[in-house]
Amino acid sequence: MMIPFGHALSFAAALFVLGLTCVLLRRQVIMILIGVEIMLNAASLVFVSASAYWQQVDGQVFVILLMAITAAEVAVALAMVVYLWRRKRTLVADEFNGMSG
Amino acid sequence: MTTVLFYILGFIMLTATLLCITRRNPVHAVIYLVAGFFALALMFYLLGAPLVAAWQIIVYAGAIMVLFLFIIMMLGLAPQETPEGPGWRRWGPLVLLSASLMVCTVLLIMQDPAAGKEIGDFYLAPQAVGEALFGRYVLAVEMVSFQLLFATIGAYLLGRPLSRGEGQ
Amino acid sequence: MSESLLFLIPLLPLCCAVINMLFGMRLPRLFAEIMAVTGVAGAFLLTILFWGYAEGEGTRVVIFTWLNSGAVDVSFAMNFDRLAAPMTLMVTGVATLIHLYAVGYMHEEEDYARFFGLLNLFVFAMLAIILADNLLVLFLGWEGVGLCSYGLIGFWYRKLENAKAGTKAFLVTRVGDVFLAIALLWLFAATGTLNISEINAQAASISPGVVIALSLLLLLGACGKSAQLPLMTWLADAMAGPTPVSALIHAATMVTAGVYLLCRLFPLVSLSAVGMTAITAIGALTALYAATCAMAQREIKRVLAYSTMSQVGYMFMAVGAGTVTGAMFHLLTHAFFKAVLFMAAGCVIHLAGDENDIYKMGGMARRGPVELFWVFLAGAVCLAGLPLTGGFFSKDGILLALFTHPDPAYRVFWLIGVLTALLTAFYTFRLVYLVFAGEWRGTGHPHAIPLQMRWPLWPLALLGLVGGMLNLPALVGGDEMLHHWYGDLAGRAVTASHSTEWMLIGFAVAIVALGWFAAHWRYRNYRPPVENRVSRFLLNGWQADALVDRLLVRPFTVMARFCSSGCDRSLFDGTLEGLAKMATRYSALLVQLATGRATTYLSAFAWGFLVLLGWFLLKLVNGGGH
Amino acid sequence: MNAFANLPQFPWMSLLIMMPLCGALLCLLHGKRTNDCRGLALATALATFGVALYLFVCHGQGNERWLLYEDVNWIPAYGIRYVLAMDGIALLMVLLTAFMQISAVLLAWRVERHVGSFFALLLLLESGLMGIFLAYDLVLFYLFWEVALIPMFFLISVWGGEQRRRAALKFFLYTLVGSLCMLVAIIALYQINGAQTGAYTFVIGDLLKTQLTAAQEGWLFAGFLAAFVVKSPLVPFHTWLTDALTEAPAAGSLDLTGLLLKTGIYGLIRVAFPLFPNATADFLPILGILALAGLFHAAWSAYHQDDIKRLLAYSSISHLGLVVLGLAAWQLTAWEGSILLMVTHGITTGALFVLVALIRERTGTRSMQELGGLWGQAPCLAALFLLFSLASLGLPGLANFAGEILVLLGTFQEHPVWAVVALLGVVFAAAYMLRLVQGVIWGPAKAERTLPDLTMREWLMLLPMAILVVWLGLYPAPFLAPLHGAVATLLAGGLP
Repeated sequence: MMIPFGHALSFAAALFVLGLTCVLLRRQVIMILIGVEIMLNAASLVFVSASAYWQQVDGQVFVILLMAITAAEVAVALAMVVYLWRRKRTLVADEFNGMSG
Repeated sequence: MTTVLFYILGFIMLTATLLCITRRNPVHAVIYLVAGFFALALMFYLLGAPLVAAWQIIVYAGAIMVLFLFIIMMLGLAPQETPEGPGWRRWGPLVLLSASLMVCTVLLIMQDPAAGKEIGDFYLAPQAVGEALFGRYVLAVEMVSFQLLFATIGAYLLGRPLSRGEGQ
Repeated sequence: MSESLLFLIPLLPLCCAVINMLFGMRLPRLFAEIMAVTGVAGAFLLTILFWGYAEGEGTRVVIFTWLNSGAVDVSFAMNFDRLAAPMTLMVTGVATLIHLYAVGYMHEEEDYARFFGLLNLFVFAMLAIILADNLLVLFLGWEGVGLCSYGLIGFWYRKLENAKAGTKAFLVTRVGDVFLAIALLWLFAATGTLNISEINAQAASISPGVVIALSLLLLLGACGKSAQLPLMTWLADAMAGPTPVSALIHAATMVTAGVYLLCRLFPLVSLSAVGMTAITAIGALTALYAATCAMAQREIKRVLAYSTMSQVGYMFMAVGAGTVTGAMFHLLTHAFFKAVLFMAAGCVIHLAGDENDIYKMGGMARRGPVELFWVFLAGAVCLAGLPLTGGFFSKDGILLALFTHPDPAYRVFWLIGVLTALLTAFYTFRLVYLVFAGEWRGTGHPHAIPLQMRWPLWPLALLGLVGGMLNLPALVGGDEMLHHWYGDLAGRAVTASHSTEWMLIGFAVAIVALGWFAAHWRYRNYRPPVENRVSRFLLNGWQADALVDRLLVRPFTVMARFCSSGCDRSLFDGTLEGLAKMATRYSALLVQLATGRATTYLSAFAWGFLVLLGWFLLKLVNGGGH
Repeated sequence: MNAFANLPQFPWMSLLIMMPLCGALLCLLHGKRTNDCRGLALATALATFGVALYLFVCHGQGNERWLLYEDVNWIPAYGIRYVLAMDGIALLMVLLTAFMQISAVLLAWRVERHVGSFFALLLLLESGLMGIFLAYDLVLFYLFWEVALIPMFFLISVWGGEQRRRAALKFFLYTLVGSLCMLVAIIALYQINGAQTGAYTFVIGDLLKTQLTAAQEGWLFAGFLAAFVVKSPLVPFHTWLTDALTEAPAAGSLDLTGLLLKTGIYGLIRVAFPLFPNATADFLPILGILALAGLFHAAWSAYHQDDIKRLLAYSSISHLGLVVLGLAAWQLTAWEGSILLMVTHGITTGALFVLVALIRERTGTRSMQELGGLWGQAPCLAALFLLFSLASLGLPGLANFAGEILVLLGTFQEHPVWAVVALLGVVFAAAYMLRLVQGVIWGPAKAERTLPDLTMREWLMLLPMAILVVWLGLYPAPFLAPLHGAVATLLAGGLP
């Protein structure tokens, strides 16, 4: 396969920025979480391509660990979403401003 | 052949993601995202990581995204989100921000001498990954497993019925 | 008896004082009274018993170490020498009689334990001054006297004026004490010791300038306790205390402390001509000032108070003229007749039904026991300096010493002394006439005078009259006993030709006669007091209190308010609170950034990320691609 | 490895620190049973005092640099050692602490809220104070410095008067800023010394030999000074004290004025002066003038107060001004006087605070406007009030005079003008103390009330203090004796 390393990284960067845009643009908690997932996948792409570039196993190991952690994160995050929904009957992030100074 | 395929998959992935983040209906968004993740899984395969590709489909596209879908449907969120306020005023700067971030990042990546070098042929059998995981990285695996345990407990605690006074 | 038992002299009153203060209220009243009297009487007897130890160089007894640190090594030590012995005898003797008198005077008072405790403590403090071997012990007694006067003047504390008079006495004398303390520190720095005899021995080696400063400081210190000119305002107010206290303060103890101090340190003080002149000048001015004030007073005890001030001024003049004998002689005779006068005045006030104003008395000679008139008269003639009384000889000795002083400037002081003698005779007989002559003008009902208040007057009156025997001048066939007793401590020997002495005596007699005549002419028949500006000025002691109030007290209170409110509250706390308020205000701006919305934080994060990336990019571009 | 191999004797000093600490823990655990807490606290205080007294009697008269020394390796990685050292000065301060603590515990007998915590904090405070007086390792010193700070903060903020929050915060901010400056200086000194010798250590005795440039020395000295001057407190860093003393609960005021203030001055003597001799020499004149300014400022301010407690707070500042003046004179007699004055001031002013608390308990007020005529109502109380007031204004024969006259005698040798000016302050002391006495015990009784006189417990608090006040006034020699060697050493630069 003859792809420059930079191109793989650029794909990852584009994916990351898309995820970031989602996080910033969308107002619903669940969409924000989806944005976070996209960004995590961008990271995975970087790891995998780096693994291939240096011909090492470590990158892939990290991606697998990352997935496990993501699973944990999503479990807690979605539980929180449910909890928030039950408390406020809304998932618009701006409504949760209890930390306002 | 694989090179072209890689680029095609890349663009599919980006398009699907773009569609995902612009959908008003969360269900649609998740569906598009699953499509994007499939493309990503194939890219992983092309980059010599069959095990990761398989898990990407099974864990991510399969389990996690279904979990999202499940929650969305359970809460009945369907097409609820409506843009409020003037559209451009709100997302114009953000799109500009994202665009410039992207440009900066890509420029930075391209500045690096390693960026021009090509990724060679590489294939890592699942066995090798398993050996690494349960050999060198066994401690990390254990830690992650604990994390999963804690997450389970946390999710359980959060999921309990609300006690009186907690709800609005 | 062993000489180490000398310390019993001050210890006896101290022990009685402590016992009375701690347990007095639980003991039978009689026991407390007897203990108070025997404490002082015991000290008196012990002094007689130990008299022999005072001869020669005296006897030094070290009791125990008080302070030792580096070069400082101070012990509780006493020095029973020729100067101290007569003074001790006088103080304990007079105080014994005053205590007896007090038993009678205070027989209706319920808080007797405090009274007798303080009275005994007073005697102890005075004995500490007299017997002190070093300046620090002297200072202990010095302050102790101030404390006791504070407690006793304000004894009837329920009237706030009394408590205030006590506080005033303590404070004003404490101002004097500061000067004494400075002298003490300086003496220690100059000689390396606080022992009085060592200081006197080393006095000649101190540089003259320092000696001048030291003698002036000692003078100011003495002024405080002896109520001399700048620091005299407390004495007249001190009359607020019970009469035995006035007697004790004025006759035996407190006011004579200053004179005694100057006599103690005479070898040092006499080295400085400036200091000696200053002492004489202060004495002369005070004598005149107090005599003028005494002429206009209306309260019997205030007249006596000013007369005390005036007589102590004479003693200062004696010290200034260089004759310790003269000062001590007058001190002793004055102690006798002033004690009589005060105690008799107490009886008079009792008879007049607690009336103090002499214009509301009169006819006392017939109203009370007849002996009262005679003892009062005995005291009065001594005070006025009627020939052949004790007061006459002692005062005459001082005037002679002033007149014969080699420095011609002392003639001026002599003149002031003579003028004061004239005024003294006048106001003394004014008092006698207003109180005892004429008809009763008062309204009060007389109290009975108990026996204990009567008979202590007799020995004192007798002593006052014959007190001249102590130091009868050679001119009239005397042997100058006191002068010979003091020996090398006596200061300058006063010598004059017989004709000069006779002339002065004649002059003095004429002066006294003139004063008496004037009083006789003016007050033989009662006339109501004249109210004019001069009399009011004199009545208020030349407005000294108002002056002190304006010059010292008011600036002090203003400063106090400034420090407390101006500095602390406004400046220090205000600055800090201003800082705190500023911080709060600026933090309010920052708080607006914390909207509490996750999206705001995230976009801020993204913008920051962009800036970071942009910066990296810029660095790459500038750094030439790497 | 036997950690106790280099301990020649029983660790008495650790015992002094640990006993109150254990007592505090037990009090905390038994917080519900209030009577047990009281008894426990009293027993702890008494036992600590017993140990201190034993040390004073049996170890007080040695001639060595240290009467006792304990040295254990604590955190070797950073060269932090557990070093306790006791010289004559520390011995006196320890004895004073243990003595005052008994009164503090007895005074706290009537506390109603959170009894266990109150006693625990009180004992923790004692432990911290003991540590400050004994620590000879800078980290340990700093640790105890903060340990003493925190209980006092809670004592004020929980059990204090109406303005307690404000006072506690002020106290905390002032002292914390000071001590943080000290922490920075400690670390800097550690680094400088370590770089020079290669052996990183916090032990004061080893740090004495550090070579410092003038600028370094000045800055480091300033860091330590910030902590000590605020705690002492010198004008103009004193306003926290008046608020804190006024608002603190009675036992807290007692400890604050009697002990905690002394830590600042003790820090100067034990840490700042020996470590930075050159900077000290430059700073002494300023210190003397600050002390004089404080003496007068506080005396004046005291005269203007109506609240008795606030008046006493200012009188404390004034007295401590004299103490610092003695130190600034840098003379043996003056130093011994200063240290003696610290002790006597602790007792007299402490006793006055106790009495004010008792008066407040009985009459419900601390305002001189509303008080008066106490002598007729509670004569024993009034008599003791008079006694301690007289001691406080420096009457010869009572405790404070002994210290004051030594300070003045010593100061006069070096700086006659300072001594003379300070003497004027003595008159001021008389002015405000007599005003206090006049306002409280003389005059007509303001309200018709019968006040109970002293109870047994109150006699137990005050009688030892009264006896000590007279004893120290007449025969301070036993308390001066342990000082001679220690002060001479410190004046020579801290090295024997």
